[in-house]
Amino acid sequence: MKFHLDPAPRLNKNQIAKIATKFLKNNSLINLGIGIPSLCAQFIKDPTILLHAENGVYGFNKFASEENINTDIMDAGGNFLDMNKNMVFFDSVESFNLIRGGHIDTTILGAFQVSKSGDIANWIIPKRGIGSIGGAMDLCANTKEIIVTMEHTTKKNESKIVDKCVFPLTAVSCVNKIITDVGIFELDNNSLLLKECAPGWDPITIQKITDVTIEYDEKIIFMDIDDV
Amino acid sequence: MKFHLDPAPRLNKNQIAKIATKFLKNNSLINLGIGIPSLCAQFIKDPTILLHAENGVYGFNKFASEENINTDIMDAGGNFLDMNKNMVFFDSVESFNLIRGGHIDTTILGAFQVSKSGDIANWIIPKRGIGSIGGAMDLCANTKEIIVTMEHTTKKNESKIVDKCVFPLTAVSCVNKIITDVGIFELDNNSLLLKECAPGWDPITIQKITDVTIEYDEKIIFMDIDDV
Amino acid sequence: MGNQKIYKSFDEAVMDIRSHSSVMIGGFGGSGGQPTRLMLALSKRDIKGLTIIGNVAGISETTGYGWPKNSKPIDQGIFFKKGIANKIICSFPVPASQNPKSHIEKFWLENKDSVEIVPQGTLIEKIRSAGAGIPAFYTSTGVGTIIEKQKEIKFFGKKKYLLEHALSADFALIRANVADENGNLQFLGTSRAFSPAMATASKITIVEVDEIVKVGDLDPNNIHTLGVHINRIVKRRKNDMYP
Amino acid sequence: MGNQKIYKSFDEAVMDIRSHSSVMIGGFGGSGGQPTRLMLALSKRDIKGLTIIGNVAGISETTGYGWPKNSKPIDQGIFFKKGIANKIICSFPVPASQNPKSHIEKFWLENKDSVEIVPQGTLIEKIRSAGAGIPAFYTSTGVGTIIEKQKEIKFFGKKKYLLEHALSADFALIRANVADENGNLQFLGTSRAFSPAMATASKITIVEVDEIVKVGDLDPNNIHTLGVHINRIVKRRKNDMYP
Repeated sequence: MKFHLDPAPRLNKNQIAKIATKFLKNNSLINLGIGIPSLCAQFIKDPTILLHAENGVYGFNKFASEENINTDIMDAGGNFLDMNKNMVFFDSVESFNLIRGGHIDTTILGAFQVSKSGDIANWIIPKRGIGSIGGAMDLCANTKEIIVTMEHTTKKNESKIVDKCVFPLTAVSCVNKIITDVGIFELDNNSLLLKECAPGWDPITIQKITDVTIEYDEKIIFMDIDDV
Repeated sequence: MKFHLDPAPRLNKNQIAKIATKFLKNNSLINLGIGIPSLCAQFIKDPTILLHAENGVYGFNKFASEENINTDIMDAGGNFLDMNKNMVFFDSVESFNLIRGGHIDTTILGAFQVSKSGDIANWIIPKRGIGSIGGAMDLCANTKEIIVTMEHTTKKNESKIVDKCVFPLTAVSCVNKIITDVGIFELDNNSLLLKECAPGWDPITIQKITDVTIEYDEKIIFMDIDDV
Repeated sequence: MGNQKIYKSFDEAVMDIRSHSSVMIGGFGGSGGQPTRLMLALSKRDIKGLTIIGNVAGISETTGYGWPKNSKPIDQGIFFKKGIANKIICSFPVPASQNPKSHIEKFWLENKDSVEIVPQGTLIEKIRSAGAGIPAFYTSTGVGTIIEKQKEIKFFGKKKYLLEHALSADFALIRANVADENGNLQFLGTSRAFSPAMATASKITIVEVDEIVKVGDLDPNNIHTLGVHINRIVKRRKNDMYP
Repeated sequence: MGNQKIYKSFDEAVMDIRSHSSVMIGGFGGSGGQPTRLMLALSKRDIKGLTIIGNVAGISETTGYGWPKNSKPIDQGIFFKKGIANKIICSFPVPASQNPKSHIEKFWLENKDSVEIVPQGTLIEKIRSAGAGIPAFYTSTGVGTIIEKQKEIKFFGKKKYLLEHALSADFALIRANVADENGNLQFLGTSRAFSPAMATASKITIVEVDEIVKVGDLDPNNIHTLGVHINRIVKRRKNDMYP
């Protein structure tokens, strides 16, 4: 996605996903949403990081090849998984005890909109139909840390970081970090802090495509093209 | 226990237990309390009746001999059990889901007092100390059918079937049937119905040692000495 | 117990499911944990007005969700296609990409009350609560969202929670890997999902399995669903057309 | 994960349990599921004011409950005997026969608030709720009894229920049969009891096991407690004096 105001190419989905993984901690239990977040798995090299899926598994690391499918081993996105020795299985009650009980350290998921107060809308665009909540409300309301990965703007170039979400909410005041195709943001105390700019981008060009006032300080990082 | 008014010997504990078992249904899940109820196990011959213990097992049928003890296989009374193929193990959460969820068909337990409205007191005699609830409140509040087995009177010859329990309650309005050493009673709509008299006993002699008015009809059964 | 719980056919096992019954469908969504043959048998019944309770509700037929490539996905949409259901309680009824429309979406367009969406963790806990004798519990899931509407709210400390009620059903159709003749079940992998909780929360639970073994053949320490919750067992034929 | 969770000694594993901590003790009561060696290690610490949470609380030493004949029973009374605990939350603190008095009863005679009795099913569900992120739930257990005092009451239909709150702890000491290096646990028989729920409800869970195996050696379908809940593992020596 490139618009005439863009000073440089925006990051692609894999780049966004790769950046998100650098914030994951040792010995943590992680839930990855569908879309960009699911691309994170391939960049996680720390064997102490365990991936959790709502349907009752953690410890998986890759999809099964088509000739090696076991329909009893799937992730929450409906993708069949390869077995590895870290994997364990459990039922949905226990899976959501992990989520609701605060045992998931970080959830990375996509969003239609995120507000500066950390509200997230990611389950329905009303004019498109019924909508699907799945595990998103449980994850957003109960995970210790929420990282949103998304494109910075819609196809119509509207800011997805907003003062107040227009779409129905998934949860309130829960997002800690937003990683978009132009930068890395932290949400803190109703402020949008720009921490890193994508290669070729700077706070002023990012502000131009963002509906919320961006704050930043002298420690702001300008990503190098070789790092992404 | 025999008093000068007794027209005949009272039933012993094994006889009370044996009588209780005749009310158990096919394919039912049963919890037996400590004391007289625990004696019921030996009289249950129907293999479709499964015995449940709070600590996480059902399907057991006998205690282990001393030379054959496995400390990982115990009932809730602290008795070690022999394995058999019907036995399954689970944790306390699932064990009390069975109880609280109404999956136990019948609980047989002892009592200090039972009131004519079906209240039961069986966990504490305050002057004796702290008291112990264990699983009794859960069982009494949630089992489909409660059968109390007990001696009809205390050592001081006081009626244990009372208008209103003096001791702190275990649960209210839950007892369906009382089997004592002098007869079989049903509690229904605040009435104490005498259904069967122990050998040599009759409604009038039973009423003399009972603080609640006894009702009975022409279908009342006088147990034969050979049946108990 | 002998084998009184074992039924010879899927049709026979679902024969007494009447109009307007509520029916839980086990698994998560996708082919693995889905009781596909029991669903097909039920879909042939001449009844109406079923309420279906299941997690991922009807997206496999249109998107292939959770089915191997080159298979013919069947999902809970079948009950709406056949016109025997008029209500579904689920967490994920539509795919991320909206076309083509599923049978459930088509039904919903004409009957907006026919789909009740519940957050997945709340849905499974409502079902678990029904089986566990808990009439209601509090959760923070859904606070500040459309889910909060008409719910009782309570603060514990400074945090806000919603009161959610138990959800039971007349029947549960589930799939497991193996049953013994007492109905004790074991599942494989992620095919367990909603099934164990549903088995505790319904009046009659019917299970389709790949294998039936003698009592005592399963490790008593590793029973995933206790036999007391299972009423009927039907064995799947090897190598039929569904995974 | 390697073996970073594995501790060499019971003493080392409980070294950071401070005065006034709350400590859950796993199992049911009796020797089978009890973390006897962790309890002995903790009882030697020079601390005070512990709150102990456990089911059958202190009757084994006086009655032999759940211990083989000719063994020397140890129970949760040890913390009161050593003077390091001043509160216990449990369901069954005294034996049916009251003599001789246990250490917990002796303490209770002087400190009537030191023993809080909770119905067993409510106690395990309170602990389970803490691990499951549920701040409170309703139950009919205890309605019309002393347990109802000062509890919030709510009717569902015509039936009366009590509101019960989640119960968490700083530490849980549990016993399992086998752990893998990731902390995944399997229990045997009735020794499971309160331990899996306690592992989810405490900040730090420490397990004593008979055996430690490599990751991948346990059947991934039959893990009773997930490794993410386990912080420290200590292996019991074979043939020591306790069962």
